Amino acid sequence: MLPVIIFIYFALAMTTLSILVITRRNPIHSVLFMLALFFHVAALYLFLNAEFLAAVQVILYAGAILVLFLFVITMLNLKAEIFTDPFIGEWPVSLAIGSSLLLLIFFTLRDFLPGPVGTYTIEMIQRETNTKILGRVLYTEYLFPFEIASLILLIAIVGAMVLAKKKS
Amino acid sequence: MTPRAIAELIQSKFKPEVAEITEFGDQVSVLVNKTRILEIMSFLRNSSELYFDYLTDLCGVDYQGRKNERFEVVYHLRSILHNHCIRIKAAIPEKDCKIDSVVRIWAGANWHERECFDMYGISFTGHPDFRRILMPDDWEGHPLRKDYPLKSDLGEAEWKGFKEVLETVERNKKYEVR
Amino acid sequence: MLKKKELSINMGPQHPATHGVLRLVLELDGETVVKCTPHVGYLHRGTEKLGENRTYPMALPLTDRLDYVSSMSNNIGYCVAVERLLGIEAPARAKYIRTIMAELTRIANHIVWIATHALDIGAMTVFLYSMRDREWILDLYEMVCGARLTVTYPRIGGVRCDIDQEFMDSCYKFIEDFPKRIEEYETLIDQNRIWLQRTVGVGIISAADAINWGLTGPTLRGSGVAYDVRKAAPYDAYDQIDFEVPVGKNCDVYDRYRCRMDEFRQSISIIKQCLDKLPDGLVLASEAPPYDMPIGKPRVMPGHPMGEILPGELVEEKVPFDELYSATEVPKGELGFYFVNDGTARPYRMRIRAPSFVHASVLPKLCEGSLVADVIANIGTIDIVLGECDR
Amino acid sequence: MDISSFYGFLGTDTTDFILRMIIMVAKIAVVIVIALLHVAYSTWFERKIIGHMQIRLGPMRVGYHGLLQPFADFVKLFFKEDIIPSSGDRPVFQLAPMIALFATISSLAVIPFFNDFVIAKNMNVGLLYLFAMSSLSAYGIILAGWSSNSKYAFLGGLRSSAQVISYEIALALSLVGIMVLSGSLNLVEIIEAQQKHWYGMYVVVQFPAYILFLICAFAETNRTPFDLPEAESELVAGYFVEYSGMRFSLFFMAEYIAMIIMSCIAVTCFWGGWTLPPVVMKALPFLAVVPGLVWFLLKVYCHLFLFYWVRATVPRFRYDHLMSLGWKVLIPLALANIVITSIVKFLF
Repeated sequence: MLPVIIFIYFALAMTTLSILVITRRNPIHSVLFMLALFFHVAALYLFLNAEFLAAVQVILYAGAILVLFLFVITMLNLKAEIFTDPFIGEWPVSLAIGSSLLLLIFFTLRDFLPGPVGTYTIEMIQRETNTKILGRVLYTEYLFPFEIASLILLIAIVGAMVLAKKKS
Repeated sequence: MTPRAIAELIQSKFKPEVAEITEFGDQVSVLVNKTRILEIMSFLRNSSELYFDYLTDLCGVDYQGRKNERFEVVYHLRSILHNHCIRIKAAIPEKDCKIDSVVRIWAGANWHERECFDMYGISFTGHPDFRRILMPDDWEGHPLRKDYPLKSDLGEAEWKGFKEVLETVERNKKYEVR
Repeated sequence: MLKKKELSINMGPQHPATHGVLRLVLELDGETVVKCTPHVGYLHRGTEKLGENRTYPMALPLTDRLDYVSSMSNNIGYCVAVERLLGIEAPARAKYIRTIMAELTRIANHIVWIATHALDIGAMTVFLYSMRDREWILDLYEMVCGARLTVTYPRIGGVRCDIDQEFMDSCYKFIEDFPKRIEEYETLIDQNRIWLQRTVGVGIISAADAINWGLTGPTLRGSGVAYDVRKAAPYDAYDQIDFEVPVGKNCDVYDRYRCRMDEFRQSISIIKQCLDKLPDGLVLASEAPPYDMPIGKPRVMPGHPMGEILPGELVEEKVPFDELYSATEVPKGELGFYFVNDGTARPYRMRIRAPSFVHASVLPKLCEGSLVADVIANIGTIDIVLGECDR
Repeated sequence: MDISSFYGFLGTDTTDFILRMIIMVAKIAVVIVIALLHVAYSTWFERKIIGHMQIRLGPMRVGYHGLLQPFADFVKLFFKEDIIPSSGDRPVFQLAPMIALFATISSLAVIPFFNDFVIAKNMNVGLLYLFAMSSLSAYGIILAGWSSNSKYAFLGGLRSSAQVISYEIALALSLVGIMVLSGSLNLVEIIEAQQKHWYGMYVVVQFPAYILFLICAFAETNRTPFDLPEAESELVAGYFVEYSGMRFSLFFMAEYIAMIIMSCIAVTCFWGGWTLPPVVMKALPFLAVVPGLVWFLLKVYCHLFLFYWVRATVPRFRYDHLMSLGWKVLIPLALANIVITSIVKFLF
């Protein structure tokens, strides 16, 4: 029973936090709610026995990416943004589209089937530790997608440097 | 070169401009007309035999009581290369209280001229950043003039800035924690 | 759309690194200083105006308050100027004592400078080491005149009282010990890579620019110009003393630092020579003006009413005013006094050419285009005291 | 904490769960209280050490040789007025020091203080958890800088965020060599792995990584020579310039706990934690009677001493030098260390 209660708490909290992130006028407050959201996501990873992912979630998303967000936002002059209306004029339309999408997801959810149990069962992960398994999977089975992903990141880094250097 | 020789050189070069040459000890001052001061100064700065590359000091003096030329702007020049110096003085009447700025020749004159204006009210035309320097921006009068009162003429009354401060204190009394 | 706007920062008048009440308005683009506007005058006490309303001996204590870090040098500068103006020759012994005092003050001043400069750059220990050594010099002051900060020890025409054997012994011991202390400072910062990174190539001002801006003292000599008033126009006993003027090469903060460190050693050698050569005799000239110097009548041409001008009355003639500009090399640079004398015991005009004032004016040139951290290094390197800057 | 076991017993035995929870809370309370006492005395230790290095005495008035000074400071800070800038962002301003303290204090959960004493014992990603928490402490600083509505605090916050992000990478990379050698991210297992070698300390084989780690640790904790966010001669006090009283002391505590945490990581990963090298134990067997906590604290305090020593010795870096050191020197060196360590491990 307790796990279900905890899961319900996390699910509700994450939904609320997401809504708070997009409705705050002050971007700094949005970032703070986003930070809380990331922690809840990390906790959900722990439920899935993926403590490595949980830690990486906090290090990368909370510790690096969100800090960079904050870094940029603090440099903006927020005086005007704070007083503008948080909703754009067409918000009823957006609401309609959003809720219809939500309905669609809700109906498809009925056909949800748990996948077949693969090689990496919970028992095996506990025995071998999460990190080791993840490393093995990434560098053997999914080596090619992994390398592609790193190449894409490299391109992004080079692009950022080109853009930054252009001025001078 | 001796100061005397420098003074004579200036006199020969700018004959009508030089009003007077005085000497005290081993120092010589040359009193010049203010109209061509920039020309004289650039000559002193640029001619190879004088080469006054160094403006030691620039200040004003108030000779209150003189009929025409109440103020003098005094330039102390030195040549680091030749190790000689000279004092140039430009007389300035009270009615036309301005002179050309020498900041373009010696960058160091910048603050000295501002101070001279602050203390004596002498304007320097062509100065890049002409403001008061030592006194507050809203100060009235020029303190080093001889007719500037040594004591407040307000008597027992307070200076208006001080009064404003007192009023602010009075207003903020209600926030005090008792 | 987003607009780029410089961040303007008010550095001072209350700020730990502005050495008093200097206020710099910095416009920052990130960490880079785009514009730097110094504001001075927060410590303006009207010393020149005060001097014009006091007799020459009475105005002497005012000079203590100019550069309160090296008050003895200001006193000496003032006394030398008034002696030249009034035609008084100080006795040889007094001249030597004044030279010793001036050099002790130079050391004391440079100690304060290295202390604050290093503290600003972040080396805290140098600060406490050097303050320990400054204490010794202040004790020496106390030994000769009883005061430590605002000494008023020199007098027009000499010094107030003679030095005794105890002072001599203590002084000898000081100049013997002090070189080791300089090495102590140098071990902490001289070859430290962070110190070098913070100072080498920072705050560069070329020799021509430095002269053009009117810089003096070690700030000018760091740019490689060997101009020193002690050599160019000797006063006191400097013409009988053998010393060198250290100059820099790269015109940066580090070279000015090296210059001042070398001046420590030169000052020690000067003090040693003076102590060795110290002649006997009086320490105050017989014609020295007394404290209650009579004010006297203004020297005027016959029939000239300059002395007692009535309101609204104007005169045509020129009064024979004496004018004199006298410069001395104080630790911070050239301290000049320009006197206009009308024959009374009060200066008609007393102008103080303060090195700090000139040096503060060069800050925008040094700082613009550099980083915020370099502003701190630059304020330290020009060695200003706001008491002197604002007068 | 091992979540799966947590997950497993919840449904079965509630009393056991409650009992374990109570023990856990007690452990946490003990660790936090002792850690805060260490913080209090590490401030005293710092002031004494720096004082004696700078030929002065340090605190002398409160208690014998100022031993009660930390408590006097605490009382003073506790009763000081809590000033909040009127135009600042009030909730964020109040939250920021708590984030800073929470982030550092929660790192204590995975530090093995002595044999078998860890709050979260089976945490398999102990090191990653530490990195996560130390990167979180940047939030406290940036938010404090921003919410104070002061330009000095703001600049301090900006500098700090850039610094923490840059040095975080080098810090993590410098420990990858340790992970490769020990084959684990669990701090207890890292210590046990060190015991398998005769030298018993990875600092012997990972000396360059140790130096890199120390440099990054100084930068992460904003200590001299990397104390740019709070450079008092430039930014007055940096990000906490507007803070007073208790909120200020929260930042202060966070900084000192961060120093202790960094020392603990260094001791655990490079100096064998609470253990002594087997070769020493073999030569001097009587040392076994000394409890492991003593060795651990001794090693930690040596590192703290190093923090203080450096603070008394060197000047401060400039911002651009700091960045170029981090990105152009430390990160490539750390990467090279990983490559060399992996090759050596693969070959032997």
